[in-house]
Amino acid sequence: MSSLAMRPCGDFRTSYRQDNTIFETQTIRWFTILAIAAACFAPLVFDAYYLTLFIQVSYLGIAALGLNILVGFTGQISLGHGAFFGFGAFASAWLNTSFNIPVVFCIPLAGFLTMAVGMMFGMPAARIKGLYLAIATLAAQFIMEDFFARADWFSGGSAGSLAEPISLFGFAFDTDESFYYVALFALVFMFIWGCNLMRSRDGRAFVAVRDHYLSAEIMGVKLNKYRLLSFGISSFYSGIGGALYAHYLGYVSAEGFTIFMSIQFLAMIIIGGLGSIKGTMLGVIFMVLLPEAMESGVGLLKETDIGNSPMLVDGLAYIKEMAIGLVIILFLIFEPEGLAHRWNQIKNYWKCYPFTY
Amino acid sequence: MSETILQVENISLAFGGVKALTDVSFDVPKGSVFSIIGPNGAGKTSMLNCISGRYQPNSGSIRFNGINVTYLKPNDRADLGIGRTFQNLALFGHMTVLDNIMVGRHHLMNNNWFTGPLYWFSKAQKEELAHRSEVEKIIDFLEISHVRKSIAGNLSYGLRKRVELARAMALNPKLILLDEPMAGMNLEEKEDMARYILDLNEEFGVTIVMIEHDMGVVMDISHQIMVLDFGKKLICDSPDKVMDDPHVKQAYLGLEDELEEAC
Amino acid sequence: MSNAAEQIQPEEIVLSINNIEVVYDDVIQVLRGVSIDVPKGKIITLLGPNGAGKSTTLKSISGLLKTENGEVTKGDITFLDQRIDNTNAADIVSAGLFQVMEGRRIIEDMTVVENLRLGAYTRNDSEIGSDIEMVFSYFPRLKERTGLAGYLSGGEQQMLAIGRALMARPKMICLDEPSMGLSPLLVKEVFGIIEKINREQGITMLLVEQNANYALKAAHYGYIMESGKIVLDGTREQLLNNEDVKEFYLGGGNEERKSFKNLKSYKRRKRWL
Amino acid sequence: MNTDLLLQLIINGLIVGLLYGVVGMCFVLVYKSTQIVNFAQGEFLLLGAWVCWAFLVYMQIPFFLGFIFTMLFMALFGVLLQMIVLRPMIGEPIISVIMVTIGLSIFFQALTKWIFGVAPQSYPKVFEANSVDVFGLSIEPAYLMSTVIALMIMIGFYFFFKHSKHGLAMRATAFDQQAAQSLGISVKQVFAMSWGIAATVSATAGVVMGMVNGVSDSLSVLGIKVFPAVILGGLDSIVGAIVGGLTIGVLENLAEFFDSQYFHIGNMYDIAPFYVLLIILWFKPYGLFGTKDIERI
Amino acid sequence: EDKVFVGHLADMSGPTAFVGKEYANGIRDALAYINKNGGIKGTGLEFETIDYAYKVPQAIASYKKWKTRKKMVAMQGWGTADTEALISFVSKDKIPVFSASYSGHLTDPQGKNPHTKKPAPYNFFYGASYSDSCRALAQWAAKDWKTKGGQGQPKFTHIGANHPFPNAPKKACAEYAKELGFDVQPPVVISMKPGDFKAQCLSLKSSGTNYGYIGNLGGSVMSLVKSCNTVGTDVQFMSNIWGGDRMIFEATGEGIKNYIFPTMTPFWDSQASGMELVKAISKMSDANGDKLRPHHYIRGICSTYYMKEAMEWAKDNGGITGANVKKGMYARKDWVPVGLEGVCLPATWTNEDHRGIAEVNIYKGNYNKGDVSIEQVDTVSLERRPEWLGY
Ligand SMILES: Nc1ncnc2c1ncn2[C@@H]1O[C@H](COP(=O)(O)OP(=O)(O)OP(=O)(O)O)[C@@H](O)[C@H]1O
Ligand SMILES: Nc1ncnc2c1ncn2[C@@H]1O[C@H](COP(=O)(O)OP(=O)(O)OP(=O)(O)O)[C@@H](O)[C@H]1O
Ligand SMILES: CC(C)C[C@H](N)C(=O)O
Ligand SMILES: [Mg+2]
Ligand SMILES: [Mg+2]
Repeated sequence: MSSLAMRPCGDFRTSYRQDNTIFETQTIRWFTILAIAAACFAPLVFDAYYLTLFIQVSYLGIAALGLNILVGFTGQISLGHGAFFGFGAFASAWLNTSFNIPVVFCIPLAGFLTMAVGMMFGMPAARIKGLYLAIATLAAQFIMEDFFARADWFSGGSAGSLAEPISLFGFAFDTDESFYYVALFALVFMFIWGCNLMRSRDGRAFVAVRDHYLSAEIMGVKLNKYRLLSFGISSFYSGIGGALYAHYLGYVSAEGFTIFMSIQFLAMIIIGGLGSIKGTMLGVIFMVLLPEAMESGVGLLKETDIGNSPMLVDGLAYIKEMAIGLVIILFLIFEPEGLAHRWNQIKNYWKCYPFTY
Repeated sequence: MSETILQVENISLAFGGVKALTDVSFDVPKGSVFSIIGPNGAGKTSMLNCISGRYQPNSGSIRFNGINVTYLKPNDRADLGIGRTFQNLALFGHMTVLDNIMVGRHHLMNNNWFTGPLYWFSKAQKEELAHRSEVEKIIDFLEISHVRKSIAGNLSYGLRKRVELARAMALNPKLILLDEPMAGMNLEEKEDMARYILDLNEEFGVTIVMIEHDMGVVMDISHQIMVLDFGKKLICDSPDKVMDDPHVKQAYLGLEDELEEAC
Repeated sequence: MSNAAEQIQPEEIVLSINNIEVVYDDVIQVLRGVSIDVPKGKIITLLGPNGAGKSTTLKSISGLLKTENGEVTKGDITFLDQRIDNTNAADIVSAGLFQVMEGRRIIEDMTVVENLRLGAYTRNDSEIGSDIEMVFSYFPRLKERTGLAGYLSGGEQQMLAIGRALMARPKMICLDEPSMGLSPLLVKEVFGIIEKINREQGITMLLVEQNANYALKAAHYGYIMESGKIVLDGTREQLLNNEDVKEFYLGGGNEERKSFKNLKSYKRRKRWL
Repeated sequence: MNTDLLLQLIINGLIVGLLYGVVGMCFVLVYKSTQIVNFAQGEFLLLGAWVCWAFLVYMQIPFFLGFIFTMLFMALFGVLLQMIVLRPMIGEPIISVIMVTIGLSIFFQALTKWIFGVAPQSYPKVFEANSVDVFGLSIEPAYLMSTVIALMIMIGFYFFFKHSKHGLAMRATAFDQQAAQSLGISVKQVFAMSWGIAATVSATAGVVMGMVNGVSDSLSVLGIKVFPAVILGGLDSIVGAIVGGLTIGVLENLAEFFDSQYFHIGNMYDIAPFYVLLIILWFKPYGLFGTKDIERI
Repeated sequence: EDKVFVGHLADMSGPTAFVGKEYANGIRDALAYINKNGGIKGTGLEFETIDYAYKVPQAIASYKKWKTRKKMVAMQGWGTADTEALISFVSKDKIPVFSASYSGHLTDPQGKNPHTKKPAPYNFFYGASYSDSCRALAQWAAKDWKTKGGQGQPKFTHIGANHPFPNAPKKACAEYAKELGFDVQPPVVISMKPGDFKAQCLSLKSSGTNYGYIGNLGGSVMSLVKSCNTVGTDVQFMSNIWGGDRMIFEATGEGIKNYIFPTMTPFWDSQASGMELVKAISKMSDANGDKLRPHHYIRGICSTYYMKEAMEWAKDNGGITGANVKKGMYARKDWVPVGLEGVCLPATWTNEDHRGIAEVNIYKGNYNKGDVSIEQVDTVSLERRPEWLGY
């Protein structure tokens, strides 16, 4: 049987090829493809608010995916991802304005530039491990933040720098509707890139390094190469994400690429599920929608007269923030392994009900 | 099996005060089964670590197929064809058994972070599948196909040892180092394991260096036995000669009658 | 099913496992109704192939299942007449039941002595010092190793693990494959010590082993487990003379012990049920 | 070259560095027993500072009394926090627990803003002298207090971990929770204890900071500012935390010196320590005093 | 009846909440008041305040929501972060934004000045740019130096974090100070967060700075003053508009002496005729009117009222649309919103010059034993040099 209608209970596959696919079954594959196709019509249905949220999901998602490759798959925590994201943004704007390279090329180029920088700051990974490494990347965060603020030639310093909208054959993607497609394409592309990476040689090497680097080395994996490479790849992702961000806003200012952004990224992948690609996406969506949800929640409160009682009026802002913190905590208490884990458990539950075979 | 595949010359290794190895030399003939025995803490594992590159000896040299590998990185030795298993399991706990073994193929594949993701458009897919079928052969050989997809960390001890052997085989090495492959197995499973090792040696022609405490196994399947004690080589000879050696008896085996029980 | 009770009539049962089932991750069922009785002051051994569920059984006794999100879903375990299934590990240790886990699990970044002192965590009397000496008298070689325990060799670590158990002065010890990775001499030594401890201090022992020869010699009574079920149990003599046990666990049934060298590459697999 | 400026800066560095050290010790404490890096450290500190401030300003009670109360309050706070929030996380992946502490920091950041407002506040005068003179550098008296406290805490911690059985238990738990449980160690108690202590100690640091620079929501950055110090000393070394703190403190000031006197790059005070951190880590991957983990197979 | 929507982005819980909250209250009350009293010539004024906590993504999302769902015609913004993130959106969507980010480069709507990276035709703010107020302070300092009879070249130093907001006036102000004959010292960097700044104070001391311009706000200013007191410097501190208000004096307490800062509005206790309206507006959120509002609050009101009158103009000239509101801002010269005489300074915006105000009031504050005394020391009116446009 070549295509399975339902989730298989046991191995019914007949070729390794089938066994290696990204999707468990044909149905899931078609489903995904349909979903993406449907997504192409979103601008007809949704207004700019939803689109902008999606676009956020896209550029943050791409960066987060990179972080997950570093943290989740290779086991190297990074607290500097926000800065790399920022670097990508500035780099792309800089390439475009000072060498007037067309934006479409600037974005991947920015990705590679960020990759280089990322590997530079990743070099300690050759010797440092675990939380020590995490803090070393924290250094990267602060050093680069400082750089943004002072390097007028690169980032425009306090005035910020300008980023032309993406344009192809004279058509400029400068509205939410049009940029939406750029975002969608980029997301799908990087997503598939990630999936394939993880089911091919180097992806496995990353995980091996994470799980047991000593035996990995004895099994023929060049430790330092892969430690560094994962920094490179993750920065590449964040660079791309940042570049998209820049050309969406059309303007980059040195503010905002702070340690808190880096922590945000961490939150996304941990909540989504470390070492899970689809988990990353779930996590990003969660973290993007959370404040919006809270906002509208507060909005509702404002309607009621409790919401307008004086001490609350000032309180609301903080209540919102507290709620965000609280949700994260509760979430992790009930879902410590992240959304992806729960997803798989449900899957297994049905797959294996009532026992394993 | 005249020519030697592994030449170890006057290896010494010390950790601070502890002398793990002092001036150990031995040759392993190609295609043979070579066993290292000795009391706990004698330095057997340290010896393997020197050969596979985990430790670098303070002095002495190790030649593999005539190449001096004493100071090579572990992964380069893997490329040359040295595989090993570990005494305290060292599997990739969160990977599936399949992926664990696929990692063994790492140095034989050459898709990378760029061509790999271009899966369908580069050779990556073909390569992956080719190696996958190699791996499946190993899986069938070691009869672990039923756990192919389960997470290595959750397997029971004995199974994990078997998966480790599979991973080492996946390197398709010329020399395999086994650190107590039969620890924690009951007789039946030891017999299976012995069979695998023999087939590996006889059919695939892989040279085997094995640390094992079960004298029964060691006596039966090894061509040569080296005895270490407190980091020094006591004797290195054919099984029965080693058996009769008085030092070995009292340093390692204890007296005759108990030897019988031991196996 | 277990006729241990009649076998060893007079003694009281310290630990009794009554038809338990264990499930990991809510889906993977490992134990399918296991019952074991451990009479006071005796050594009971539990044999079985890999993956049979021996370690799982011990973990469910010592309350460590939770840490691997496994759970006793059916049946009950009583230690000294109190239910201990699914209670947390610390209390069980204080109650006097100590487990030496599979693979030693010593605290590698502490010294030998610190590890031993940890063993005595649940105690707060003044004799800890003397007990450490007692352990050293059982395992002299540990005394020399002053560095971090992580750098001990496999065997040394195993000794440390057993010694650490003694430090708790438990009423009962569960040993998971104590002979694993020990040289013949030491295996003998360790089993000697186990019997010695059992004799001198009257500590009850539940012994999971692969080395059936020694285990059965040391034990008074034995169980054999396969794929989550007890398939056979009996006194030392009964088991030693059982044909299947001879063939699959002791080696050398009626005919002479066959060499590992010339096994036919297909081997008959006898399975109960 | 302006030597007495240099001297003053170095002294200043030592004095401020010691405070970093104290906060650093709290990281170490939590880390040693739980393997968790506590991102809410800064908020603990902030909370301590505010609570003490409230005692002094609203209740008008004498400083040292208020100080004691604050410590008690924070100890209780730490234990409760562990019981309610962190206990369920026992045995879960470390990284998730770290994430929880991030959640906590967001939560308490907002909570303190709500309760105590966003405006900075000053402590009422505690010591008569506005400043005392140390080797020609005039510093706030509060720092002398903090120095004493720091030393006491440091010695206390040292013996606790080396010799008390609870100290051992903490280390064991950190190394292998399952094994620790099998030894009869109650992981819950161990954690509760360490969080309690951590909260208390960081509160003292908060109070000192408050007395010197006043309290305001962003005081909590100290929580992140001491990361380099902790790492420099070695995550699991009490002594290391102090040394790291002092080192960073001095580094900052040296950077300021050379920057203001010669280079005029600007912002070296904040950034230079990180460069140095990278360099030091390169040569000592486990910091100056951190124990390297065992790499055996 | 017809309605128009105005969005209001505020930071009430984020890093700049210290001042952000007051400024936001001003706007919020003003909008509510306008709404209650006839709106824009009868057109209802609908508005929503969103606390984006200085986080760019939230700012963008809110903006998009308002633009598409509420047909927003104008927006009241806050800081650098949100303002600059939205620059290109608003100019595309033709939605005038009135913000509190006084960065000079926002005042050059047509990018006449080569310094200007990106012209911001739809960005307005009420007040002098960071650069201009710094220049004003420099002028005052020069005068002060003479009157004090200081000898030789006075030394001027920029003190602030390495962030866009404090950095904004750095270069421009330094150049002007040099021109005025100051000996400009290399800037001293202190972080935006409070901390122990004795080190920086020591270098201020050693460099012998006479006049220090503070680019930061809130807690870090307080820490700076305290630290410098301990060390014992005699620097004349002059802060940017966010760094000087009653709150700072109360917070810092003893030891903040002769602290100089600019404002664009009078203080709460002023007798100006316009204060009637301000107090009335204040009652919107403080019924029995006993709150003392800092000048940021009042500036918020001004910002709102200029927008209001521009909207009124727009209503009479082809309907309230973003584009018309923008035109409305250009309609008059030296105008003050009705009812706010003596509160908001006469301002002029033209379509190539968004420097609304060229006049800066400079105050000196002191704290002695619990009460804060603030007196005006000078009013500086700057010439509108073309090369200062957007710089
Ligand atoms: N990395 C290390 N650091 C310090 N000492 C070490 C290290 N590795 C091994 N040792 C010491 O060297 C000696 C030999 O250790 P090794 O593991 O080689 O013994 P072994 O022969 O494998 O014993 P076993 O049969 O129990 O495994 C032991 O005393 C051990 O304490
Ligand atoms: N944490 C876990 N999660 C899921 N399955 C597990 C887990 N631990 C053990 N198992 C499964 O339970 C079964 C029994 O494991 P167990 O370790 O008890 O076997 P064992 O009898 O101890 O084998 P060995 O003699 O090799 O140690 C095995 O099939 C194993 O795959
Ligand atoms: C910092 C705040 C006072 C607002 C300021 N205009 C800024 O640049 O953000
Ligand atoms: Mg060994
Ligand atoms: Mg087991």
